[in-house]
Amino acid sequence: MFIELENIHKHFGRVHANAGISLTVPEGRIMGLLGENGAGKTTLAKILSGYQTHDAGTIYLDGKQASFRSPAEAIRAGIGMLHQDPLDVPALSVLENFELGGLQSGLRKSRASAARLQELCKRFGFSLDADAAVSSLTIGERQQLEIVRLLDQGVQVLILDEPTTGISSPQKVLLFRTLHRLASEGISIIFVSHKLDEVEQLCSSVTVLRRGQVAGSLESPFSPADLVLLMFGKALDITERPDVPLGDSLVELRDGTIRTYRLTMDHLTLELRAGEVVGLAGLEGSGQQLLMRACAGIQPLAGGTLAIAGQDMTRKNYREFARLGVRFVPAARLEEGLISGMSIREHYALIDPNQGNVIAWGNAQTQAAEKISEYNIVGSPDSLVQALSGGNQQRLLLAMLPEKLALLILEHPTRGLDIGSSRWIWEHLLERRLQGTAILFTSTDLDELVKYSDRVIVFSGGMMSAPTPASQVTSESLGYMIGGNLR
Amino acid sequence: KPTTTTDEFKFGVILVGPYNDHGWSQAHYEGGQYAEEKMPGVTMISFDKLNSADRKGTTLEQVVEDMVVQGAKIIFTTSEDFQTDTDAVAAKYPDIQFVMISGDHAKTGVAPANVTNVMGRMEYAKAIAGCAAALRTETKSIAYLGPLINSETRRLTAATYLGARDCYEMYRGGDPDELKFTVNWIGFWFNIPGVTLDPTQVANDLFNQGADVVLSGIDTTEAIVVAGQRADKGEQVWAIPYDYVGACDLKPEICLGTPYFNWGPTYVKYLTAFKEGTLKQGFEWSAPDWNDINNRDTSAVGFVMGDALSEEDRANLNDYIAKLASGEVKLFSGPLNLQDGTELVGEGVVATDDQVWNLPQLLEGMTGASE
Amino acid sequence: MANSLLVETIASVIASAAPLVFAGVGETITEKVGITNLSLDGSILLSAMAGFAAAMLSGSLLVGVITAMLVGALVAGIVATGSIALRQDQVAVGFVLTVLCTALSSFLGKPYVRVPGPSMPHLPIPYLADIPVIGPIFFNHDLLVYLSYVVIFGTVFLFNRTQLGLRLRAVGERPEAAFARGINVNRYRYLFTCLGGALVGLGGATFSLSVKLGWSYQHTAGFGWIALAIVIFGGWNPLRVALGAYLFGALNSLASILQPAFPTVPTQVFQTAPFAFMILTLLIMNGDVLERLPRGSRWLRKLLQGQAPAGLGKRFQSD
Amino acid sequence: MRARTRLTNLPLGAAPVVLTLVSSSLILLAAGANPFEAFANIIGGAFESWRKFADVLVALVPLMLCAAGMLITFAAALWNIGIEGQIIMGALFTTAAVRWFPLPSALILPITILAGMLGGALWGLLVGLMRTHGHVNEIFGGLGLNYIAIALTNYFIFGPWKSVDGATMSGTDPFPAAATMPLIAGTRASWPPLIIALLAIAGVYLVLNYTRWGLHLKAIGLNAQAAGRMGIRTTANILLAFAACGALAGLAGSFQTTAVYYRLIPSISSGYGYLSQLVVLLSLLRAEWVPLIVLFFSIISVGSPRLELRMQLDSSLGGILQGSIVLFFLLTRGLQQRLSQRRERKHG
Ligand SMILES: Nc1ncnc2c1ncn2[C@@H]1O[C@H](COP(=O)(O)OP(=O)(O)OP(=O)(O)O)[C@@H](O)[C@H]1O
Ligand SMILES: Nc1ncnc2c1ncn2[C@@H]1O[C@H](COP(=O)(O)OP(=O)(O)OP(=O)(O)O)[C@@H](O)[C@H]1O
Ligand SMILES: [Mg+2]
Ligand SMILES: [Mg+2]
Repeated sequence: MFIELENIHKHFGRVHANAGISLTVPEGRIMGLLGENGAGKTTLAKILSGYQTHDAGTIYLDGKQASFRSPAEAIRAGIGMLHQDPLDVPALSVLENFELGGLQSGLRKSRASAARLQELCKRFGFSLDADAAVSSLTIGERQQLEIVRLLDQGVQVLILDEPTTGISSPQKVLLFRTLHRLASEGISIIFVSHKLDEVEQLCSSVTVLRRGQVAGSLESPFSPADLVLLMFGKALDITERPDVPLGDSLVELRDGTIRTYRLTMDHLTLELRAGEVVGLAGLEGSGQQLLMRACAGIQPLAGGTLAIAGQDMTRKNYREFARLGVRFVPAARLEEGLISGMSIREHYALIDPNQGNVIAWGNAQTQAAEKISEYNIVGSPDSLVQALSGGNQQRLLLAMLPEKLALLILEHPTRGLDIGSSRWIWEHLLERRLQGTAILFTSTDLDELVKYSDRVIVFSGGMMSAPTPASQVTSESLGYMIGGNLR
Repeated sequence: KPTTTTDEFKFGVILVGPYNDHGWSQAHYEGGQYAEEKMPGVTMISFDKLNSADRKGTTLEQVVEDMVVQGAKIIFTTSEDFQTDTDAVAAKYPDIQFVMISGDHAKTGVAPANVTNVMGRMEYAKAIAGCAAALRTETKSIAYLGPLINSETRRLTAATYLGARDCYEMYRGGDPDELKFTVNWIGFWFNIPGVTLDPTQVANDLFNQGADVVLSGIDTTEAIVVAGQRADKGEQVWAIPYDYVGACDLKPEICLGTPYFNWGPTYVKYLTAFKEGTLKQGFEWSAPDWNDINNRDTSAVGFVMGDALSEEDRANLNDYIAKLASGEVKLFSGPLNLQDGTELVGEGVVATDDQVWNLPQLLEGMTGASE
Repeated sequence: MANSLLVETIASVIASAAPLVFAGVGETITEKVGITNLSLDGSILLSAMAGFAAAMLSGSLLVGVITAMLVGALVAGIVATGSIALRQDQVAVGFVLTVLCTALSSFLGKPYVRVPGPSMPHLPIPYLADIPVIGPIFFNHDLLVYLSYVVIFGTVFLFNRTQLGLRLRAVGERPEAAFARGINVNRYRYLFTCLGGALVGLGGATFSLSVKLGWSYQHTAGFGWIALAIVIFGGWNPLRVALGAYLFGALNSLASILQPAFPTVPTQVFQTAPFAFMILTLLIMNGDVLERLPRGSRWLRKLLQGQAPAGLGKRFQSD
Repeated sequence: MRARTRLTNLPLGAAPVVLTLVSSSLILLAAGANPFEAFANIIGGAFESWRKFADVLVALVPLMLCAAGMLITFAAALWNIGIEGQIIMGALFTTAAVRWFPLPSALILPITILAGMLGGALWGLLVGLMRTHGHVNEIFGGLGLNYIAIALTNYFIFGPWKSVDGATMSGTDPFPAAATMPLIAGTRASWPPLIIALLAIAGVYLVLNYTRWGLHLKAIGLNAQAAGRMGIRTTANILLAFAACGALAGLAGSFQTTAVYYRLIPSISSGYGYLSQLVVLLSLLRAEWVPLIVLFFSIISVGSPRLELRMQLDSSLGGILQGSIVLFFLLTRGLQQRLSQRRERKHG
């Protein structure tokens, strides 16, 4: 099936998210869809797959006009979408999720469904346990489940929105192989991503969006540099990471134990020096989050000692860590970092260091306005934080950090950000090193780890590798270690 | 001293429960209606459910005030619960006459001059009820669904127990000590969810524990309703409701009878005395009219026989009533011990009115809490 | 008294817990689809009153039961409309309805207070009722009590064995995902909220037509809250919710049985036992107690643990 | 365009009141009563005399104090349904103070106030602790504690503190005159509670709108975890909010004993706790609206028993009026929001 879009428009209030997009998706090929944050990629994908309705324009399937009011209608027409965070039901089992697709009525026909699931899995080399709870699967496995579900429902067009964030390299390899195979079977694939090398590797054509419009299309082969030029309208200069002399020992974790319901980690040892950047690699849930939270005083240690700047912090809470200049920037920006429902000004009133009993709203206003311009945040002091885009939320989180910090702990600092924003954020972070701030961060982007860290630590199933100087690893060797070969 | 000069005046009746509760409050309400009927020109203003569960935030004083605004000259406060408040309000309204039913502050001298007390000698009717239960029971186990524990309820429960013993011995020739008599208190005169025990539940549990006659001491009808339910299931059980003359109608075929108050004559008596200016402060404990305890116009308390009584039972009951009337049977005659074993009255002695009115505990032989 | 005290007591617990079973399972269905109907304490009262009044006026028990179910469904429908179409806080709407329905039941129920009326006829099931012990405990009741068994097992069946139940659970767990699979999320929510409400109404009817015959003010006050709590206690599993209902029924019974044993404790205190127990179980259910259980007792944890539907209380808009 | 917007807004603003009047009129007609007479009786019941209007002030005090307290917990998105129990514990502690310390007025009255606040605060704290440390939703924890507070009161009324005439539902023996609040001459209303209630609502208004604590509560209510990351003590503040609300409720309970009933009775809270939640919902959590709504609710509460006296109607009509006005308010507000959203989308 081939798809033609003609002059698609979509408004969100004042935002013109899709401003007259026309493009063609060829049958049986993999098309990349690129663009900076907020370019309108997800919006377009959702319109195509029935999650959102467009305000104007026409969709043609195999030359016939079509419009969908719900994902179910789109699926019936043969278009299915895979969301970045798989849109499944974690509380139900794999089989139940699979069964949910087809809208039969009456009694469940579990045996027949199980057989179909089995067969599809075998075809693509997936191994999914039908009775496992989806909540126990990795993101990659959940993606696989979604793919087989959509295929079972007979989709001819598969749209994947940033599918490679959060999956392991073997899973990525498997995913790419699957996509190639589907394309060869005549299924059209739209692949949305920020990772240029993946697009280069996978796609036979690419369309770039900028500010809701098509900025251009390229046919394979293309180079990342071509893509950058199309996305931003200019080449981005390569920032060199300035070397900073490391300071005194700042964090000393000795023989730490962390015990949670899911995971127990023993004999954790970590030493971090002022001005040092340490990157943590590993699949979600391998223990890196726990280590970071322990270093921030959020996750209590069940054993061992932790000292920061020479002070014993073993049984202290986050507030006391904060007093020593430790800050934690969570990945879940709106869940853990910012308070949706409150404006930027209110956030500044909350963190105002001059803690009087009566709020100094004037101060908060000036502070907010200053930081907004300093950090290029698109918004005003009155903007509610949930109305900011992801990139701007991340900027605000950084803008709210105090000037002087001893230790900055960041979960996925650039997750979901385009290359331009990512670079901006890292420039800012690296600058802080000059004042002796140490940085501990996680990322699923192996290149980011290699590029910005002084040392890298790899986690796998609660085990922690010895810190390795970043100069001695490559993204390939990291991928290998993440898979469980810590040595 | 409060009086009235006209034949036309209004009286207030303040009820603790719903006016149609088939129990204590309805008996008062109908007493008031009887008085309205007998005394042309005299009209009743009533207010029901005055208790802190049904009427959050409404006080006796507010109700009295409104009744006075509407022209009430004499007000009947019809629950032991109103006693303290009646004293306080009466002090604020010296021009209004109060008839406080079931209290004794006029006797003890606590009440202001415009408060008088009256109560019926229900213990006789209760003894008759106990007698009926003893005549019928097969399991030799009788249970009493009690309200809250105070001297009035102890007195009535004890009278029931004594009546049951009397008749078990006299008419069934049994040893009264083998008769089991259990009291379970729900905590108030009627069910207040979350505050009292649920009387439906308690009545069921009493039957479950082997009783086959449950007598009600509460204002409402749960005992007979539950007994009816169980009888429908084929169980051999009976109930004796309380307070209201028509209470048996709920389930006549398992009803052994109802001891009830007949307030009409008392209301007429007090309203007439008030009109004529002859009402004096006092404490009256009105006996049944032994000539005919069921005379609507004369007897303060009565006992209606229920359909579940056999002819023989009726004859025995009538005999017992006659013996009470003649004084041949004296209810609280010794030897009687209290529940803790201390002596109430010795052999051959009859307890005084004061002893009976202020009964401090249940009697020896009864199962249940005394306070 | 052919049967022992224990059998008698258990049998009356089974019968007297039937309203709680209906209400608890009904609310479980409602919450499984993602809506909290907090109005239970009021809607049980109103439906108990309406059911009794309708049965009395029409002379037909069936009319009474259906009226009560309609009332329950209507109240639940207001909760659903308020939270889905009008996007108001479910808890707020539910709470207001609790107050409103309680007042309505008192006002409209005034003519029916303690008036004798119809009740469910006793109906032992032939043969089954004669089985020793089991018979008198389970099969010597009325139709509504048997219906409570049907509702328990029917709901288990619905949840686990039918397509409809699977979709219902998906809607409650993750409405976006259900929507993505072509399920009309809000239609499901309306439907099952009202169905749950109808069962709550059935619970009310059972009160006034089978357990505490007739109507009086605040007839069932407090039971709605207990029903809401046993949904948590039962971990949103209909079977365990029913178990919770029987447990609370037993506790209620215990209070009156224990009274003679503790004559110094004022009777009014016993009435609180179920509520104290409610707090205790919630503390165990939700607190860290389960986490702290020794490893060997994992089965106990599994038995006691329950997860609220992830989408409970979350509004869903399709765009 | 603009004119139409205003036109559609205006009727919707009055809608809850109109809908309440219409629906309750229908209910009244169904009950065979004349709606006009009923409403006239309610208003008349509250305004027929200065003395009667003073009863409105009597009802206003606990309602205002509880609503002020509820505003604090609602600010942190906590539903303190346990406020009934907190009123009761305030009354219980006050009664204990009165019984234990036979002191002259000038000494005992301040003590009763403190005792009431302490009782309420402790009970509120318990709800808070169950929530923060036992993970029990405050709605259920609070409800359970309400019933336990009732049981405790009953235990004392029917046990250790029973009246000399024997235990009854009408409560303990009356307090000595020294332990009763001074009255506004010729009425049943006391002036100190009234002044304190007005101060309380004003204080809560200031705290929630102008102080850091108010902002912290709001932050915790919107996102406790993020608030914690910003250095706000979430646990401590949640507990503090419950304690503060409990203290105000306890104060209400204290005044119920020292200024209304002059003793401890089983239902000392009179349901003001539940009613105050309706008040706060209707105020959209804005303290400045609370006094007016409380006045309105008090008028209904004091006026409706007259329905009973004059029309043989059940006074629960008052509850119907109070409940339906809030329900219709919530529903019409939702409708209004949807309409304006739709309009925005059209002309966006
Ligand atoms: N539901 C919505 N309501 C309001 N604005 C929205 C909504 N969805 C998207 N937008 C806005 O529309 C624009 C396009 O968003 P979209 O999610 O399509 O971008 P994207 O290209 O997928 O970006 P990213 O790379 O960050 O995923 C953005 O400015 C975004 O803020
Ligand atoms: N392990 C954790 N994971 C996620 N959030 C946490 C964790 N531990 C604490 N928090 C959040 O951070 C908040 C702050 O926690 P912290 O223990 O520093 O202070 P607190 O509990 O608010 O204050 P107090 O000193 O009064 O106990 C917590 O209330 C909670 O919301
Ligand atoms: Mg996107
Ligand atoms: Mg803490």
